[in-house]
Amino acid sequence: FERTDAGNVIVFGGRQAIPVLDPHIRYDWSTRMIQQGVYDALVKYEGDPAEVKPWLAERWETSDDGKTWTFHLVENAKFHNGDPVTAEAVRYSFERGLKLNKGVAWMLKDFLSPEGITVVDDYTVKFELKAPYAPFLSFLPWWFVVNPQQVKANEVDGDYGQKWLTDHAAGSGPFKLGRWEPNVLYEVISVEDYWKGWPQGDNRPAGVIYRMIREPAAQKAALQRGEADIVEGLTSDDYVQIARVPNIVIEDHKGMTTFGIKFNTQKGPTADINLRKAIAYAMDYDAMIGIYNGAASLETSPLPDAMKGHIEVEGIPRQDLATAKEYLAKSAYPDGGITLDYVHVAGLEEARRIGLVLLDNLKALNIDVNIKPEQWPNMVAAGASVDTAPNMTSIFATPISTDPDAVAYQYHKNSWGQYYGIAYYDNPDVSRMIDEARAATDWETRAELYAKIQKQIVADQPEVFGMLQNRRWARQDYLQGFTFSPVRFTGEVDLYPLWIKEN
Amino acid sequence: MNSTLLDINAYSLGIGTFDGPIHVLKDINITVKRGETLGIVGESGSGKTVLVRSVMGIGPSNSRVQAGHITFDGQDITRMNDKGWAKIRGIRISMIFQDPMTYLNPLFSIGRQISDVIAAHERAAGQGISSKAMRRSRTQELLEQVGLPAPAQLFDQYPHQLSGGMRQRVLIAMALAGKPDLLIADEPTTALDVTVQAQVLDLIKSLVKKLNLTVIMISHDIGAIATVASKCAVMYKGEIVEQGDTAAVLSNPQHDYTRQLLAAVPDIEVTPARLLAKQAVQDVIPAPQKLLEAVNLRKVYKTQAGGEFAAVDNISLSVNVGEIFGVVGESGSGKSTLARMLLRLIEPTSGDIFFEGQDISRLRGEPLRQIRQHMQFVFQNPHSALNGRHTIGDAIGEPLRIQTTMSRRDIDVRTEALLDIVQLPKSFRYRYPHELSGGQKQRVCIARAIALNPRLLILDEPTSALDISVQAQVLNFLQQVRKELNLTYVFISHDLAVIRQICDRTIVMKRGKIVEQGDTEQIFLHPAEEYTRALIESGRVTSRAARLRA
Amino acid sequence: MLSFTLRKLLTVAGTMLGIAVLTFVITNIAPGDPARLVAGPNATEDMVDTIRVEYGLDRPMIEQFGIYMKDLITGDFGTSIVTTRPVLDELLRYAPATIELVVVAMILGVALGVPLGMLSAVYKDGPIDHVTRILSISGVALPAFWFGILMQLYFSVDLGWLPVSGRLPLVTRPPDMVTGSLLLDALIAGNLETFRTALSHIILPAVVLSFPCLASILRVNRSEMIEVLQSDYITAARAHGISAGRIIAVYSLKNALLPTLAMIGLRFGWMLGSTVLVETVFDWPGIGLYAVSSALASDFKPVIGVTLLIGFLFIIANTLVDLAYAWIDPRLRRA
Amino acid sequence: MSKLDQTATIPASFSERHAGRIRQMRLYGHMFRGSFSSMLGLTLVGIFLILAAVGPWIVPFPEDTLGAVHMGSRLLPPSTEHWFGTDEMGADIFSRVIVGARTSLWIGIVITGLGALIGVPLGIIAGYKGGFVRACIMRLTELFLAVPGLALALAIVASLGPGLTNCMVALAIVWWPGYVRLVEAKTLAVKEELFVESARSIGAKTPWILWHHILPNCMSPIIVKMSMDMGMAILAAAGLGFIGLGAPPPAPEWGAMVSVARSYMPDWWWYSFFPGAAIFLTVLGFNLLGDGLRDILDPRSRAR
Ligand SMILES: Nc1ncnc2c1ncn2[C@@H]1O[C@H](COP(=O)(O)OP(=O)(O)OP(=O)(O)O)[C@@H](O)[C@H]1O
Ligand SMILES: Nc1ncnc2c1ncn2[C@@H]1O[C@H](COP(=O)(O)OP(=O)(O)OP(=O)(O)O)[C@@H](O)[C@H]1O
Ligand SMILES: [Mg+2]
Ligand SMILES: [Mg+2]
Ligand code: NI
Repeated sequence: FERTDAGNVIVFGGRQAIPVLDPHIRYDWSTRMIQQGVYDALVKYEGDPAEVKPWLAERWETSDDGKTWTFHLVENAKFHNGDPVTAEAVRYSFERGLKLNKGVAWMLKDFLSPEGITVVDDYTVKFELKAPYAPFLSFLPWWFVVNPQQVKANEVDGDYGQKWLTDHAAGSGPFKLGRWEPNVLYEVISVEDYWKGWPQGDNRPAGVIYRMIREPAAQKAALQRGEADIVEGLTSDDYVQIARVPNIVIEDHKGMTTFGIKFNTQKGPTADINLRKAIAYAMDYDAMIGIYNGAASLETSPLPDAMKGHIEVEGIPRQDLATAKEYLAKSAYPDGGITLDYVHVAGLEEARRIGLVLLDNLKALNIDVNIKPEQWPNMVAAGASVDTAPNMTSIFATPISTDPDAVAYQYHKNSWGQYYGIAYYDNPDVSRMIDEARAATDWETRAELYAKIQKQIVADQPEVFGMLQNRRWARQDYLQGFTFSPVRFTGEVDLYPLWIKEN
Repeated sequence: MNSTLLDINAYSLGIGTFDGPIHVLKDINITVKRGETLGIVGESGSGKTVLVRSVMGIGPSNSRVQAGHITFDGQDITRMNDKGWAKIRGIRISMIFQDPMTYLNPLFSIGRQISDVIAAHERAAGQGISSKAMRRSRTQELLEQVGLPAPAQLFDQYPHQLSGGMRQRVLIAMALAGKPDLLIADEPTTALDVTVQAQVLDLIKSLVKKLNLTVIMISHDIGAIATVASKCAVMYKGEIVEQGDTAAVLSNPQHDYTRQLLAAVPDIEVTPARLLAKQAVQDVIPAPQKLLEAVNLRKVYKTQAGGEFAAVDNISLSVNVGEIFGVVGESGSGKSTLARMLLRLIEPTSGDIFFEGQDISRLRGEPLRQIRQHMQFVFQNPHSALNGRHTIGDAIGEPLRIQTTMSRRDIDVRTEALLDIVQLPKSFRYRYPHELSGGQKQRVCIARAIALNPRLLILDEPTSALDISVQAQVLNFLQQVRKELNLTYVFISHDLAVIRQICDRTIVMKRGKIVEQGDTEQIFLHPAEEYTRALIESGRVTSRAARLRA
Repeated sequence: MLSFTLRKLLTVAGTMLGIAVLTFVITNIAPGDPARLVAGPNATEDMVDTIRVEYGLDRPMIEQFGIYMKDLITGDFGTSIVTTRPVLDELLRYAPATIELVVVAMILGVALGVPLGMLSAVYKDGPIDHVTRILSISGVALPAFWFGILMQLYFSVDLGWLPVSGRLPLVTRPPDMVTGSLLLDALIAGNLETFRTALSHIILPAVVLSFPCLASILRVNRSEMIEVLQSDYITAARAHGISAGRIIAVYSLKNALLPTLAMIGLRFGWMLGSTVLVETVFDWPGIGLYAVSSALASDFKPVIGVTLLIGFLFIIANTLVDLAYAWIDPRLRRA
Repeated sequence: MSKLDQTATIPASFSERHAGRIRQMRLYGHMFRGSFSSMLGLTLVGIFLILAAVGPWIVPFPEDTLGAVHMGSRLLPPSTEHWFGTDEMGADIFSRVIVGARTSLWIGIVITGLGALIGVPLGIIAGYKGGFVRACIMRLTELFLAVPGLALALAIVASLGPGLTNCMVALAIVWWPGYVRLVEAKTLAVKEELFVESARSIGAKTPWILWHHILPNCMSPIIVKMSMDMGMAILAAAGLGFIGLGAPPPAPEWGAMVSVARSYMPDWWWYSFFPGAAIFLTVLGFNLLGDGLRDILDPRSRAR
């Protein structure tokens, strides 16, 4: 950390830049981490298991048909420029998100139109959904509230202040923006009289600097030299190694990011379910855990463990060469002799290494694997059509809510063309059940449906179900207030409660 | 006053090479007394330059003295170190070089270079360095001394802004800066124009008198030696074969090589025997038949400054079958340009060329290639006219491979026959050009040119890059071949003695124009132009020196 | 003179246009889908389309090309999809860091390369010659990225002498921007402490970047020096009694410097290119880093912008070299 | 002409006929041996070529070069069993580095070969023809030279997608202008030589002159440049590999290895050290060799 006149400044070393801060446009982990610092939403995810906590909204009620949601706001919240956070600000923010049709819009746009949001009074706002939508609340933590006065003042050609909000903020959160040097560092400064107060009281840091350190080796060096207080993105082996260094603590928590090797279930050899099963049984699952040095757990269902409605599906494939060969014999390629493409995002180390494991394992089936690293945009472009979707694609998917729909919907036919729908999985039963579960307001009904869905998906094997990697950070032991919540993104940390304990 | 200044005693020098040491200088004995001028002649590569450079301590880097001493003014300088040289080099002994173009540093002004030399001398003398202004005036004084106009302006000029003659004068000024006891001049005039040569020689001669210098001068040109030097030494293959008073050596040569050398200098005064013979049978000559004719040829080049400059300006000529047609003129007068145009190697800006009555100035492609069989070119410099990466056999066979459909074997046979014609051993087929001497290379070039049995041969100063003794051989040989193969020659030269010996008709060129033309003998006996007279006069000096014994 | 300047300007403009066409074509051979990248992983097709329309990616390639060229002529380099900012702004933000790095590296390269080259030439084939040659060629052969990491580990992590990466310590406020170069700006502001820290940050990347350049400068200078030392005018200078030291330091150096200058011009462009690697290793926030991250995101307007900028700087550098040439070589001076 | 109708006499032996060539070669050999750095270069290149030729047959763990995974023996330090240690998948780094010589050699040959194949003819034509043709070619060349090679290659690979072939194509695209420039300058000089004019005067056509006279005389600098470029191309490809755009796994490519290994510094130093050192030594070898060749073949040529 850095000592300044105003107090201690916490340094976070991260590998990913923050090109656009606008909360309604971008929400990758580094961006969201700062957004969560400078903006407030109606509600916020906290704790492990994650729970939706009241934030700007102190309470809310739902109508019986599940279509109308009314939120009552706290009355002392104010934006950094002193304006109060009113119902109008909330309405405007949601309207902005929906109208811009970028970033977070996909979460609500099918169920909510800007007209459906009404200001009841200064501190009450009402949402009327087009249809009942059970996961509605679980998406709200991602919708931050901006100050309409400030945004409108900086509007250019009716762009809803997009240009301005790229590197400015109009929020009410615990931090306001400090220095903003793209690709170098991004600083936030704590707001002394934050309306919700500070959990660490007077220990509140003067601010946080998110510093770009791209190389893991440099990150590690920075951590060891005390130039960074917490870093993200070290290699698995580094975490093991650095854990032995005194004064350094590894945060290691079960996450919700699923990993699967998705088959193209419509075209090519992998359209053959027996081949898919054969591959799934040939895979060395322990090696997947080994790649993370044990900091991962195997998937027992398409849904991550921490998700509501998760069940452990029996008979999910584990390595068993005999079974693999049986399935292979039943397939159209009883002797193997084929080459399958395995595409992963270039630069994703773990995906590359799993590819190597796959290559090694499939030698037993006399199947050759062609590992192809691709840039993310190219990979997505190829995956957008069933004809160009590769035989196998490694996909990490992080659900943004604990609602099972967030993962289950990936197996709906509507997801075809999306990166997570790259398997082109087609089972009308499953699609129907997902739709039903979405609309149902009653949790019991939903839970039952999701159990069925999970079993059916495992039976159809549209992918090799991989593992859930743990979320890890390495931090100095004097950094206090670290909290974990599985719904957050990979590297994201809640900056709000952090503080430095000096001895 | 007549004390010995330089004494070279049984001096032998070897140069280490990949093949082992070669003995470049063998048992050299020379003494030079104060006030004397010694001339050294000898063929190319005989070791003249190495010898005089050894005297200055700037010989080849990998050379080793094998025996003998060099004593300068009583001091042994054979193996002196740099410190010792600092007091001698450039101060007591200084040197003028062969090529004024390359011996001046192009990046520094004339004045700067000379005053630096002055400063260096003052430093070496330990008197402290005089002020810039003083050096400047001293420099200008020197420049004036060597006869350069407007020294004040010249001071700030750069070498490229000067003509060759001026540069050589600057180099002389530089050499005189230290008021040397001994001045060495290594072929100070060979790179200069004939007319300028005489002036520079005169300058050296007058300086010798005025400053009471002791001079060693190397030259190819026996005329130059005879003009300047009182004593003379002849070098051959690293040895001094003969030395003594210039007049004595030239009038009564003892060594075979000296005799050969003198005999090889063509005599400008003698009416060639050929003409005497011809006069006898004058009436039988049939009406001349035109082989090549040029009408109003012009070649214009763009100059750097953007202007235009006619290298060849409206020249018309006609060459008859069987004759030798001469072209003379000083360097840069457009001789080579004209020759190239005649062969259509470069495009004339305007004008027409007729070969055997056919207009070839508009020919292109295949017909042009065909016509090339009949007219061939021998270039000025045999050293670069042969591709170093082809064997001699390849070089001679090349025209056959291009122009005929002969088989590989036939070409080999013909190549050997051609080698025979140019009097070279057949085994030369497998050699590379760098393994041949200049004269041999020129013969290869001729063999190559006559391979296709052409009717016309254009020879662009075929001997100017060769030693005099070799020149004589090549000239003889050319005349022989002409008779055998019935050729017509266009012969370009700046040496009037040669022209007179072999050419029937001649044109004299100056700045791209014909200033005089007609029967060769006529031009010699009654030159109409001042320019022609100057050319003839400078040729006479050499001839006269060579004919001393006659 | 005017027409000369005009012609020069025209050729520069022509080259720039050429580079723009070239890079545009190359980057669009097999276009990725940057819109998807920025739309986020869960975006629906119509959301991606929103972005495509906003950035004109939905139009036919030819039309995109036309629009880009038209904008370019008015000085508009387009907008980066990833950062949503005008490319020109970003170039102006990142270029000073790169230029500073390259210039410092170039100074290092010249300051070491020229004397070492001279030394090597003077003691040709001696032990000094061999040592400097092998060392210098090692400079060319060292993979910059690997060497950079090694230096980082040794000087920063092991010895702790120099910072690992970046341009300034975190809490140091950069001096007021005047030239964009932190070193100069710190000096202008009279802030010696900032200057010192900025210098300590630039040392490692500059050394890594300068190594190959040092090597080629050394090599050219050496071979030129050898050639010049054998030339006739140096022989003449020796014969006229000018001392060996002066011959080497004044006469030969100036002549040998001409081709070295040309090499410096060439190397300048090369260096600008290889900042791509060095900036990645040292987190140097310059245009190299910007180009890499944009290229990896298939965001090609910045890549074209960077290429144009580097091309432009390269041309400028070579024009300067030409001027220096004319200044040194009187033969090139026109009345 | 009867005296010409003889058969050609053939001298006794090969060595007699080629005495000149042989002496020249001996001279080259002598000069080369005399230079320590040239010999070092030759040795390094020799070792590299041998490894590239027989690598897969001499390495202790050939299967590791094809992507074998041994999760039990990850990141072992150098030992008698694993000379260079093992990598993060438990593969033997020694085997992978040795076999990587092949990939690198292939990269070097393809890039310089393609570069020369495109550049040399263009350069010769530009230099010989002059005029409009030359203006066109040289304009294009200058254009390419003004663009930073690595940045352009980066853009090409990013656009085509990573992979060895794309990487080589990209580098070849930025590589040829160097040859055009070199050959053009040389051709301009050679063109002025008398022997070219002499060939024209005997009626040789342009292709003949280019092939028999110009090209052989341009060969020395081309050979020197190609030797140097082998090294530089390997280095450039490794640079792309480092950014993540090089050979895909499991191909043992040095740049890609260093790229992966860099995150394992410094605790597992051997992982990046050995492939890095292999790049370094190879490039060093080719550069020293090129430098030595330049000294004997082309002493007067300017660098580059
Ligand atoms: N540095 C050197 N290395 C090897 N051989 C040399 C060297 N310098 C001169 N020679 C050889 O020494 C011999 C004498 O050369 P030198 O230059 O003295 O001849 P020269 O009489 O001056 O000829 P020219 O009239 O052509 O100037 C030649 O055979 C030449 O090849
Ligand atoms: N390609 C060219 N471009 C411009 N000027 C040229 C060119 N070739 C020749 N010249 C000029 O034309 C003039 C005549 O040259 P040319 O070579 O014909 O002279 P020359 O009489 O053969 O001289 P020398 O006796 O030196 O061979 C010279 O001033 C020369 O500088
Ligand atoms: Mg000589
Ligand atoms: Mg001529
Ligand atoms: Ni016959």
